[in-house]
Amino acid sequence: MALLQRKTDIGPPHYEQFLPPVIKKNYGKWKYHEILSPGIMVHVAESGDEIYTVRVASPRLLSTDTIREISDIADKYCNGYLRFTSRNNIEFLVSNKKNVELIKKELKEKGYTIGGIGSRVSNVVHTQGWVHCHSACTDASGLVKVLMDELYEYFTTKELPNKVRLAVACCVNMCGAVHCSDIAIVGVHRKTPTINHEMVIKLCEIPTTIASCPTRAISPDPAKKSVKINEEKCMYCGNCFTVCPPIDIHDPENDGVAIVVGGKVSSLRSDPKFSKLAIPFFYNNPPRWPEVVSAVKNILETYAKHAKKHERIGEWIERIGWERFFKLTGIEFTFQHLDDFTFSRETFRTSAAFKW
Amino acid sequence: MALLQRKTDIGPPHYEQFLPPVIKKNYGKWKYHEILSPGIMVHVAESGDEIYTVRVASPRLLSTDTIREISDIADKYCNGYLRFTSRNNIEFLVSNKKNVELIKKELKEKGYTIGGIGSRVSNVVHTQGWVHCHSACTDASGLVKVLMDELYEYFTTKELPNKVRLAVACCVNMCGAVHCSDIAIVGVHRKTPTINHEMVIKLCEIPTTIASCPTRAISPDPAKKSVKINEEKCMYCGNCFTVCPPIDIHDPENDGVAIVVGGKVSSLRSDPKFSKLAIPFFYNNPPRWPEVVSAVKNILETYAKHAKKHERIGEWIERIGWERFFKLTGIEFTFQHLDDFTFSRETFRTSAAFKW
Amino acid sequence: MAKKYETPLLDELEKGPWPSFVKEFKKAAKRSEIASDGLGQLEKSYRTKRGYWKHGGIVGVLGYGGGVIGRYSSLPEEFPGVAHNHTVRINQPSGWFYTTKALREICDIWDKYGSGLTNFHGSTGDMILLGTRTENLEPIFSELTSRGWDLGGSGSAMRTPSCCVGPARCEWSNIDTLDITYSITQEFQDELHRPAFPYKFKIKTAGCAVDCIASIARADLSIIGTWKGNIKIDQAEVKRYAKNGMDIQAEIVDMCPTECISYDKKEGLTINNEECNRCMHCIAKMNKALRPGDIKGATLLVGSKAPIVVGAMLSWVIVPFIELKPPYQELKDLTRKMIEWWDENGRARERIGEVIESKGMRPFLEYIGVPPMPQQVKAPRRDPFFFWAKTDLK
Amino acid sequence: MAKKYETPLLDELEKGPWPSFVKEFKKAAKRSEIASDGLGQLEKSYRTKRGYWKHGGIVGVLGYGGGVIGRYSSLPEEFPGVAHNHTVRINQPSGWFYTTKALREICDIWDKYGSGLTNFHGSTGDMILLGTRTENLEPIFSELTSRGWDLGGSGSAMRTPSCCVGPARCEWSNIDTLDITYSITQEFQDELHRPAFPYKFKIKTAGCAVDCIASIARADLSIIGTWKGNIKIDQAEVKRYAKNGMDIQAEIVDMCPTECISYDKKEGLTINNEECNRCMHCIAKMNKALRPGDIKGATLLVGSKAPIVVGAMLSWVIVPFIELKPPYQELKDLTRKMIEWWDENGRARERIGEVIESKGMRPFLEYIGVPPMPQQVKAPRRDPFFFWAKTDLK
Ligand code: SRM
Ligand code: SRM
Ligand code: SRM
Ligand code: SRM
Ligand code: SF4
Ligand code: SF4
Ligand code: SF4
Ligand code: SF4
Ligand code: SF4
Ligand code: SF4
Ligand code: SF4
Ligand code: SF4
Repeated sequence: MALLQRKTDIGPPHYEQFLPPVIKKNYGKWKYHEILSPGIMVHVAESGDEIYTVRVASPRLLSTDTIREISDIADKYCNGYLRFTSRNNIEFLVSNKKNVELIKKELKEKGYTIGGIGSRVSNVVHTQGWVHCHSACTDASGLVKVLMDELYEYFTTKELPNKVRLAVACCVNMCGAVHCSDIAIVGVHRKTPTINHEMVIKLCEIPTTIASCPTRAISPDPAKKSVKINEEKCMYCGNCFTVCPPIDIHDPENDGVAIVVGGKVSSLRSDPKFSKLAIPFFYNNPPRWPEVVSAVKNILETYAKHAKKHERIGEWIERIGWERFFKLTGIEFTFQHLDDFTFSRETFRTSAAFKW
Repeated sequence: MALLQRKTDIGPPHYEQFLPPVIKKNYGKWKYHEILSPGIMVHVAESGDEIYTVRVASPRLLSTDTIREISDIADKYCNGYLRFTSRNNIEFLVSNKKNVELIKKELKEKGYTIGGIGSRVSNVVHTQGWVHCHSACTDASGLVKVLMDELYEYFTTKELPNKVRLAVACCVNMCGAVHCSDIAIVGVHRKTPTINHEMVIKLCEIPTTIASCPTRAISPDPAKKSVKINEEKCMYCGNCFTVCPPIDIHDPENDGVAIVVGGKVSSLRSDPKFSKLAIPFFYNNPPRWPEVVSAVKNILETYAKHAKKHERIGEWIERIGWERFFKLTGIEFTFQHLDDFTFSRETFRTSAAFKW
Repeated sequence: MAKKYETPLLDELEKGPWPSFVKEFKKAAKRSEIASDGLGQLEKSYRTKRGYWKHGGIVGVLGYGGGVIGRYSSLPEEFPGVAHNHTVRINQPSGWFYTTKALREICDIWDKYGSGLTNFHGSTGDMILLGTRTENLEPIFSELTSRGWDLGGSGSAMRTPSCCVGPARCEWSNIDTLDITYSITQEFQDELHRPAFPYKFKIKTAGCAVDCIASIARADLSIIGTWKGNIKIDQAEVKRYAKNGMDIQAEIVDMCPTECISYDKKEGLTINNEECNRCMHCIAKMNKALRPGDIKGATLLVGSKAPIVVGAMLSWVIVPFIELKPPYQELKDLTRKMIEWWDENGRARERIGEVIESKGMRPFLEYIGVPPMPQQVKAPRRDPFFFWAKTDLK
Repeated sequence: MAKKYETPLLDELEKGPWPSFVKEFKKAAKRSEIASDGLGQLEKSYRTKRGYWKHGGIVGVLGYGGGVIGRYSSLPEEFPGVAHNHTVRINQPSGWFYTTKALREICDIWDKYGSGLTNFHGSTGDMILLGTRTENLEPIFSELTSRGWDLGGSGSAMRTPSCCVGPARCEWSNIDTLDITYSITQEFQDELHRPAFPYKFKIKTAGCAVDCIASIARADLSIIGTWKGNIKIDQAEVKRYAKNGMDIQAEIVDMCPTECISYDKKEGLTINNEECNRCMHCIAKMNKALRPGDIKGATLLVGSKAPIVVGAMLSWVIVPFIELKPPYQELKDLTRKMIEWWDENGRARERIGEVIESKGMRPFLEYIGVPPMPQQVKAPRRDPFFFWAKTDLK
């Protein structure tokens, strides 16, 4: 057993040992880059040195088999160097220009998907879903798969006015960056949780449970030595369930997903923005959620058709106005779209100027 | 006694009887207008008829003597018709073009100030102040007088990029439209009110008093059968004083005024806007508040110098950024400028893009 | 009357070119003790930097709960003339049009019973008679009403509605602001004179989005005229503007918030009316060349108010478009429904906007029977804590 | 291992061109019961439309309070392989650079002790090993640490910091994102491994305002590189962009948020750097022609997070400009002060941004010793309820 070598608090290995030599040499001295194709770019250093990046789609959920396979490829063409991106793509770091075409060929042969660079859809930031999380209202990996099957060409070839960042989170904890994505899917509940009072007594701290509720819907139920929920106030966030599992929020009949749009995090042109509600609900329809996929596609393509070059989805919508967004996409406006949370006041229209 | 004729609920007299014949004839059929000079405009009807308006400044607080005097003038040149504007100016309605020069001459001779039309400063919307209100932290009429003495030419002649709406309110009840004005002065307190407990018992309803506090600073003081105020939470709004006068908010040592800027109500170009804090405090310095006057003038003239034609103050500031506004005006940025009320979150900067 | 007080500080405010309220005070003080003692007390305020008025309590006229603001000096021994110093609010005629005859009538009454000081006008719109004693209120009221005038609102009541000059002298008015205001004022006489609401309720009417009455900032119900259909363009006049030196590209095209205007020297001005949000900028700045479209109506907005207690609010779009023709029945019915809902749901001293904010827009809309529309929001909600009514779940 | 479950629904997700996570599952399922039972349970979830995982409770390795997410099936009889299904979070190297040697090392350990399933990477940045039993945690930990790897954060602790690729492969990075992240991670090892905060605390570092790590949306402390000084222009390259068909007026000039760029075919591009807010648009879209200025540093922003409980937040500018040179002492000290203040003022499960919002920005700034600056706000406050400290009154 290797247990003798157990250490603590050593932190991650130093990044330097993982950098290809050309990067070590030109670290901090890159001059410009050029996007050569939807999945290949070159960065040129002040020294004239170059590094080619070949980006490949990843389902993020990888078996060790696949990791070994990409390692083999990286050994062959990248001297054993590669990286992952902040959106979970794989980047092969090719120092030798000649290898670019070769690695491309091999990747294609092996069925890898090259793309995601430039003004297009890149990989979908997402979360655990039914694969691993107790909190999930839907499955994240499945939604990503069916979405990207449909939007495949927007990753590999087609151009859009700007980058479109997609995300999926399986509950309102939003472990993905759903709250600031161009288009995102978030799992939602729609009914007040059921309470297993006996288990509450055993497993939960009542004050913590009460405090966990953002809308103050939970109050003590002294008779039952448990808690009760005011249905009028509950917004089904599931926060109570996280701190007190016997308050079960799951309800296959009423759980599903919402689509939010228009978020961004970069500061280019306009301030970072929160995503806003586009469509409040779809029933879970696994394995391929066709209604959700076509709704996302509709939004994406309406944007592609109407936005100016370099406009992100949120910028486009703010320019044309949300009333026009609903008209162009044909999405129905419902009571759910009207904010009723803390900042509702700031969302109501305070101007006589708007479009029909 | 005329008491026999007492009537109730008759409402105001019908407006029609007060309209000059040319207005009655062309009611709703005006075609265009032209601003002939800073205080004179003509409206032309589809019929070709014209009505000339000669606008004259008013201190709003008028003696019956003055009302009789302007009535005499209106009789002479306007067939006895005149009106007041929503900013309390007097408008002489001249149907006969020939009378325009004559009335102008007489008004000048009698010392009236003609102006306020077009892209300039018009009259100052204001409130009662020490003249009449129990709630006042300052005097409104006095501030208006000293401001307009200084900005006189911006009413009578000088042009600005657009209209500049000034307002003065003597307390945060803001009976003027301070909260949406280009530049406004608002009376503020700075210390927690003092409580006369004996009188509280006599005069005040405790629950109403507690409920009146926007920051929940007031709580019952069962010992004294009165209330107490949490100094940390009190924002000196004076609301408690209004519902319960023995909680006295007045404090000549610490009362004064703040200047807010950038509000507007029209929907032209951009949405109506709230005024925002420019300068948190000036001591009351009657009779002429010189520091306040020069601060307002500085803001006005910085705007005049830098804004684009047709930009309102708030539009100019939003284009250049508040950080630039503070730099250009040389106004110091203090802790008071940082919002700490309900919507503070929405005022904090959430972008890496800002100016030095 | 002889001069009663030295007013060295206020005298400073007789200097300078802007009309002086102190001069007005002095004129009235010649005849009225209220005015002269008011002046004396004001001088003292200028010296000590604080006011000396007491909160009014309830004074008024028989059968009315409002229209008079009670005011007493806290120094009645020092300034007996203003021991009582009440304000009488007279409901102004729509649009503040007067004949000199009418003005003199008011002056006569006021010289007889009051200080001779007025405000033309108060911020809500009333004609304000500034300073009288309790015992004069009934006589004043009789004289006024017998001559066709009535009191305005105060307290937790409908307040005196007011409006912009509108069709009387403005080419942009999409609605008859004066008539609407008159008609509504008559409709709500009882509510105006007998406070029975949770708090005040103000109505202001503007003929277009220019909003010369600032309705969007200070009316519980803001009625703002608007139109559907194309902006009318007179290309000859466009040319004239260009000739007279207007930089049409910079002043009009580039400032259009929806980027829906284009200009070409030859073609003239083109507007993509589909995208226009009717902000009024181009029309206002080129008023001879451009005119609003033909289908006239109004937008109803609800909820604006001054900052206390929950912070200032602007009015929110509730009904994007409504036709307004006499007798304005739909408007009146809707207004009553709004007030009813507010009355049922609001606590004392809560304005309607505050109640909508705290109870949510949905119950309000459902009660008054208006469906959700994207025109009601700047943007849809962000945080995904949607509420589902039982009826929303199938 | 033989195929254990029919998965008709999941099989549908092997179809289509995008890489299939089901295929990954099946690969691992060939060798691992955890993976195969995981697949079985997932198929059931797809059938019944609900998850079957239980909240984890506390599992972990000796001396650490985090780094492992405990997870149990709620159907252990039906799917014994995932009765335990814990996640091991491994702190990734800065910028997610790896050698294949390192990757294989991890794979070897994981094939030995776990499901063979991973996430490359988790949303916070960790390498995630997905699915193992409690008894394997200590061995895995020993194998990892003996080879130079350590666990990442979980629970109410410092979380694994992460960063964009930065100077390693990006021409715009104003700071050494990789080194800062490494240095900070080492500095806060104790806080990372032993949860003692009110709630989680995340740090993310981006080299510029493009923010390729989304730090402004999901980090309690967002470090974003920036510069002072003029944007460098290569006019020859500007010409080349024009020649290659870029509409510089539309794509660059008209999209500059501060309107500080002008372009003229002859003169080329001119930037009024005084007014530039360094948004990165022009640089990003003309990267060969434009480069950031020379004085490098960073903006520190605080407070972003996901919606629960008070709604989503973006980070707020706290320190507009700070130089960041090794050993980053000022940054570390400031970070400690921020955490200290949060710790003293926050309740359990309150993120730092929530505490700042509820206690006010002022006490926070005063505690960490940063003065108020207009750069910290989009706009100053509106409602005039200013707070005055005793020290503010003279
Ligand atoms: C590799 C990566 C950083 C990393 O450390 O992993 C990266 C790399 C680059 N980004 Fe990024 N960005 C990466 C995530 C992001 C993110 C974060 C995210 O998506 O969660 C953002 C913010 C998105 C947002 O605003 O919501 C991001 C917004 C941008 C932008 C801004 C686009 C815009 O106009 O708003 C640019 C500039 C551009 O494209 O012109 C940019 C530009 C670039 C450049 C050109 C920077 C450079 O000079 O090398 C790099 C390649 C461009 C490309 O992929 O098109 N990168 N980039 C990330 C790749 C993710 C992926 O696999 O697709
Ligand atoms: C007489 C009056 C209406 C009334 O019923 O009394 C009025 C009358 C006109 N306004 Fe107004 N406005 C009047 C108060 C307002 C107000 C309300 C206020 O100030 O409280 C506003 C909103 C201010 C704001 O947004 O904060 C107002 C914003 C405008 C604007 C918008 C300016 C802008 O670009 O934002 C215009 C259009 C313009 O000037 O191009 C305008 C245009 C006009 C026109 C040209 C309309 C017309 O075709 O007749 C009128 C004369 C113009 C002038 O005075 O320059 N009027 N105008 C009010 C005169 C007040 C005064 O004595 O100065
Ligand atoms: C006379 C007038 C100011 C003026 O000099 O013109 C006025 C005077 C007073 N207002 Fe006002 N308000 C006046 C228009 C306004 C306006 C403007 C408007 O109506 O367009 C506002 C802002 C809009 C709004 O309603 O929010 C306004 C917002 C307030 C408030 C704050 C209400 C709120 O919900 O925030 C109070 C406080 C209160 O109601 O207790 C208030 C209270 C008062 C009181 C009654 C003070 C009190 O608490 O007893 C003042 C009596 C002063 C006096 O001694 O005469 N007054 N008040 C205006 C009424 C004259 C008229 O009838 O025409
Ligand atoms: C694994 C991961 C999602 C993923 O698939 O990548 C994840 C998974 C969980 N997150 Fe998360 N969060 C993960 C990144 C995030 C992020 C994104 C980030 O860190 O950049 C966020 C949004 C940013 C933020 O922190 O606000 C995030 C916001 C939450 C929240 C809401 C926190 C809040 O203050 O609003 C919770 C709820 C909680 O803490 O109880 C949460 C809770 C959870 C828990 C621990 C569920 C729970 O309550 O026990 C999930 C465990 C799932 C599982 O079974 O494995 N997770 N979580 C991510 C961590 C992997 C890693 O270490 O790299
Ligand atoms: S988003 Fe919710 S369900 Fe999904 S991983 Fe995060 S906490 Fe779990
Ligand atoms: S689901 Fe959310 S809103 Fe509903 S009771 Fe639980 S914590 Fe409260
Ligand atoms: S603003 Fe305040 S002090 Fe002035 S009149 Fe209104 S309530 Fe009175
Ligand atoms: S002054 Fe305002 S904040 Fe202070 S106690 Fe009175 S009501 Fe509350
Ligand atoms: S609001 Fe419109 S209609 Fe009324 S006066 Fe102003 S510009 Fe004319
Ligand atoms: S009214 Fe406003 S939005 Fe419409 S065309 Fe004119 S400027 Fe543009
Ligand atoms: S954030 Fe800036 S420095 Fe970092 S990778 Fe993106 S563009 Fe480059
Ligand atoms: S960085 Fe942004 S603000 Fe600065 S010049 Fe470029 S586009 Fe304009």
